[in-house]
Amino acid sequence: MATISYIPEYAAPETYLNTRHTVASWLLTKDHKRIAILFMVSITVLFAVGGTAAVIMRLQLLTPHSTLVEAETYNKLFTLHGIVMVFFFLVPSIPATLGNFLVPLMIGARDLAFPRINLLSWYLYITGASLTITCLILGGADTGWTFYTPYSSSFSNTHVVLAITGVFIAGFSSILTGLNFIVTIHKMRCPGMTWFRLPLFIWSMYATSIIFVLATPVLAITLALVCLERILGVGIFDPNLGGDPILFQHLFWFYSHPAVYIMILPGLGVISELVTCYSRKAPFGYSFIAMASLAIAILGFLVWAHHMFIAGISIYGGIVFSILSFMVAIPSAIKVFNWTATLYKGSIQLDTPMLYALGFIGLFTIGGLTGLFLATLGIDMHVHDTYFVIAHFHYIMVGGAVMAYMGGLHFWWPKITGKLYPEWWGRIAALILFFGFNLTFFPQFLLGYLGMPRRYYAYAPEFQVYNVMSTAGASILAVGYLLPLGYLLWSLRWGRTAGPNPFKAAGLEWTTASPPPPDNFEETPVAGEPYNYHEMDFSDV
Amino acid sequence: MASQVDHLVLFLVGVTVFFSLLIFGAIGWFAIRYRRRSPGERPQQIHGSILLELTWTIIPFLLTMVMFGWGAKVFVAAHSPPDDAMEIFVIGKQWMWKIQHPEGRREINTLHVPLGRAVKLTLTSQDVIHDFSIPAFRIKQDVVPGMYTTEWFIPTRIGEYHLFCDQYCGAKHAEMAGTVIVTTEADYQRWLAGDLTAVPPAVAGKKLFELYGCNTCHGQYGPTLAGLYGTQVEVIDERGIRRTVIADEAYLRESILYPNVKLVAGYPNRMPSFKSTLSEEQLLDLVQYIKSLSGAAATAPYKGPPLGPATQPGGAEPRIENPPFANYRTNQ
Amino acid sequence: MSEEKHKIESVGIYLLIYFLLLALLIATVSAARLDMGPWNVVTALVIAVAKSLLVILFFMHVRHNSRLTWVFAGAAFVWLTLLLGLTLSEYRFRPPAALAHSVAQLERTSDR
Amino acid sequence: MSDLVAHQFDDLEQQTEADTLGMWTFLATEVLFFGGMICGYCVYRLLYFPAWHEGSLIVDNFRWLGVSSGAWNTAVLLTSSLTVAMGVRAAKMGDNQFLAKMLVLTLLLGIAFLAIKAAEYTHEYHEGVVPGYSLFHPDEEISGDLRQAAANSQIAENTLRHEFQLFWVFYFFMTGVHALHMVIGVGLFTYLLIEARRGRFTPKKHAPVEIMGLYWHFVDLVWIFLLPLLYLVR
Repeated sequence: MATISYIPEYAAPETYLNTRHTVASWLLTKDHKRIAILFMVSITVLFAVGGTAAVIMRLQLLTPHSTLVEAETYNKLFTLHGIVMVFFFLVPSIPATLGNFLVPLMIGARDLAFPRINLLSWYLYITGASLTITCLILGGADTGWTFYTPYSSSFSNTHVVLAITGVFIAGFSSILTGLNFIVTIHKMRCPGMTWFRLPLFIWSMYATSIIFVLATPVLAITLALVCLERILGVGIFDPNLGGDPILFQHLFWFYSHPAVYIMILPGLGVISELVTCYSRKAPFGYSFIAMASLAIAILGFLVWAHHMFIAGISIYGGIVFSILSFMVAIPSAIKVFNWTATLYKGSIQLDTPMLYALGFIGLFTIGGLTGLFLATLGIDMHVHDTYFVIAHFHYIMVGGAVMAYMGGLHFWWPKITGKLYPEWWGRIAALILFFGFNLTFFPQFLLGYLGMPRRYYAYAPEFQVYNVMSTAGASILAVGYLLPLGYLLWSLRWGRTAGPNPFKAAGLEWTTASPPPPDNFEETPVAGEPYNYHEMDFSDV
Repeated sequence: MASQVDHLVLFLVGVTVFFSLLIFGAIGWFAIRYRRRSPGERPQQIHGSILLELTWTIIPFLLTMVMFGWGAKVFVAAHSPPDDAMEIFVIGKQWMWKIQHPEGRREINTLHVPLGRAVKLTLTSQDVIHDFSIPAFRIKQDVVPGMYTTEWFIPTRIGEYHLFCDQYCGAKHAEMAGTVIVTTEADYQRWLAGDLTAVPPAVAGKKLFELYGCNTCHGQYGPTLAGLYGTQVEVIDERGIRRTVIADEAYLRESILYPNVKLVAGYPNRMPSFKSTLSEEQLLDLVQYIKSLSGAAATAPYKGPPLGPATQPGGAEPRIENPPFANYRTNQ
Repeated sequence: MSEEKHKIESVGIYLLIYFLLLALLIATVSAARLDMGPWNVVTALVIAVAKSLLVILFFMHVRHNSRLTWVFAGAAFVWLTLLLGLTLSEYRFRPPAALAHSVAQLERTSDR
Repeated sequence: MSDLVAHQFDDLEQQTEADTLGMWTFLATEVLFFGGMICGYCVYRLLYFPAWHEGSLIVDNFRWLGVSSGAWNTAVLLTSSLTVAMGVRAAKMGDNQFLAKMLVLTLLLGIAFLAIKAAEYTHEYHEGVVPGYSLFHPDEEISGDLRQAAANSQIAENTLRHEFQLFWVFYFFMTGVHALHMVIGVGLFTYLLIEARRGRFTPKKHAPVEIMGLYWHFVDLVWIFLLPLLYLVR
């Protein structure tokens, strides 16, 4: 591999950040790195919106019959929280920010294959997000992010059409991102970058893109049908008018279950990068980790009806989808074991990104294993639609995807901005998040087993003790999220300048300057073996 | 049922705790044992092991298959009510549960059941999807409009238990909760007798039966309904194939709504559909009545009001003049 | 790959395919007028698949394309089959009351 | 680097391959996009056969010279696919003039398709089968047919009407989305025509024609399936 050890600072080299400064140069940019920053800013704003809704809900649930918000408001809050967090934060989080920034850098390309489409993708996202925010301002929707019919189509009298249109448009943003990644990974790899030399992050982005491209259109069409039903008053999914509500659930989950993997697969890719760098080892079982990503993406399409075991589907359907759901657990398990094995006899440094990575592995393990409860037919009929489900998917989505996003953000922050964040604060924030997360969501497993249903604004008094714990955890979590926002912004101005490779990580993105020049590389790089920690020079650390 | 679910949960908790401890332990141990001791440290590379990969593929696979098999067994059992189960009907609507006992007592948001008897709930919804969940009994089932679903249980301990709507159904979703009251058989009977105005569904069903003139055909030139329930009926099914089905509730409901899907062999296809005529409650009443029929009741001479053209011998389809959107948006 | 990709088909092949497509169109429209019971659906769909294969292989040049294109074109249809297959099979196994008046009428209506 | 090639690509070949693969990926998305509708259509066809039967009888009943407009439209689209294929062939040989002729033909055929579809929609509007609160009021003849069908299949007439309306929802939705694709196609081909008139395509640089050709063929392909599903199968 072409190793550039250290570029001494000479008169401000041209980077993608300082090349032009006008607002138009950002809003009309075709540079994947700038678009990544646009996405990063937007999803942070949306995360704040969704997070605020979560905090209000947790405060409401502090006492069994709180009067902080009314039932209707509470319903709108969890709907907002779900829609914003799922469609406007988690789905684009890693792919559209870190993915957008890193895919070309990691494979040694100058940009994505279709820069204009990439920009279009951001504008679609912003349009969708604006519609959703407009919906919020006008009074919100109260259907839950799942838009179950016939409630959403015939009964709710909130701004459902607006919310659905927002999600519909954001869906096309995802499709375009996925399309761009697929083509880029196929056609834009630099010399020497064979498929089995691709960083594992690229494998996971590829798998994610498959889901983007093949699942999202089904959601789009389903939501369009719900809109049509509301507007025209025809009974597509309303049994009173001849429709079948369970068909909606089939079509919805055909997208929304794979969408879970859209959210977690990129995280799995990030963790593979972090674990190898901070133990200075090539991944244990590279090809197994890579193939597990693809297996998850493909098997993930076959399991959707495990969200519907008790919805009135046939017992036959339940059994088939249960066994398929267990299948998809295996590649996830393979990944966890391989990461753990990678640590064995490594040279482990517990820096901030590594703390997130190790936290991720633990939480993902718990989240994955509790998923088995829900795939087990006999247990699902007890804990389905209770807080057990909430706890399970927050372990995957927050404990998994958000932790990975935070870890990746810290890890590549010097590459993106050219600045180092304060390490001590980073570690503190990571520990606070880990602690706050578990305090928030572990009690919810117990709540669910005891039977507390989800989406309740008031509850039976005996559930209070766990709800208090959960709310306490949520406030810690809120602090944990505010800290990085503070010190990362601080580092932009006052952070130490990072060299091209401050963490001594392998990978093409670390061979170019930080921040990278507009065309990423001075000259087209040539890829060697990935994760070549055995031949890296650590003497100047 | 509850204990079966709990045993299964216990097994999964065991597996979860084992693997969580394994992973957390390994991570913790490696992080300490192999911490970076000098900045320039360069560890030995290990690229993988097929044997290990196979181990941690096959063992989890086998474990999940045990979970699947066990879980499916419990699930199927939970969907196979015993024949002697007493049947209670539940109708969900925004935002209450209307519950109907076979003897006629009706209650709202409370479900009285006697200790030790198998209880089968037949559920349907009047508006959106609800879910009838009794956490203490470890069961729940979505309650879907336009469809009958069932769940069953045997109460094993006297007491009061929560009953929740678990599927989000609108503003007062959280208030669509109630209580299951398990009493002794004697207390249950006393409670049943408590409401003197109660009209048993079978009696209400009889009125409907007469109102719609069902007895003008059934028992005369239509198939008799007396003693029909629970027997085997020879029918011509949807593909024109002759086969035998059990005349259970689902069959009766289906035959009232879609008479020709399973036409009794040897009878002409004359009966009109009652899909838009009968409410879910009325359907339940009719089904209960047919279940209760003795030989005399079905063939009793007709004494009701004059019949519409629909049910005249050889008559045409009844004209059911509901405007297309009659039910629409009004039942919010 | 590149030499094959830029291969230029002869006009004759295009015309041949075009007339084949028209013939299949006439076949499918005439077949629809016959009453073959359930076989009407099968015939119509088989002809549609045949027509689409002709379009994909010749007009869209997949015949000469790299294996990658085959995989992409194939994947889309495999996924479509998953969606249709799993959903429809779940419906077929529903308890009869849920399947309503449905399939049922097929026989009677086609008798008419 | 010549200005034919965007800065992110090494050479023209890489760019062409990327563009083509991009279109194929997009088409895969499109397959699932229409697939969602087809899935809904199939489920309801399974559930509500009598209503679907009535619906497709009426769809197929709009005829010229004894042949339904759906079949005419298929012929139009198949012909346009031929002209597109010939156009792509011309572009590959750098024959901009012949390409332009083929593009004009394609555009005319595309517009003819839309015109026939519009005539069909108008007819259906007058029959009152367009779904919606106030729009849906089938005329006497159709209502009579529905009553007959309801009697024959033992379904309450009201129920059958709901299901019949559902058929039209799917009919208009599927053909409408398809027509939208046609409109976009006409736009794209107009752009190609302008470029061809300027003699922009060479044996080396003809990817846009090829890619938009793929799109056109795909739209044709969708119609090949819509024809039996909506018009022929009953």
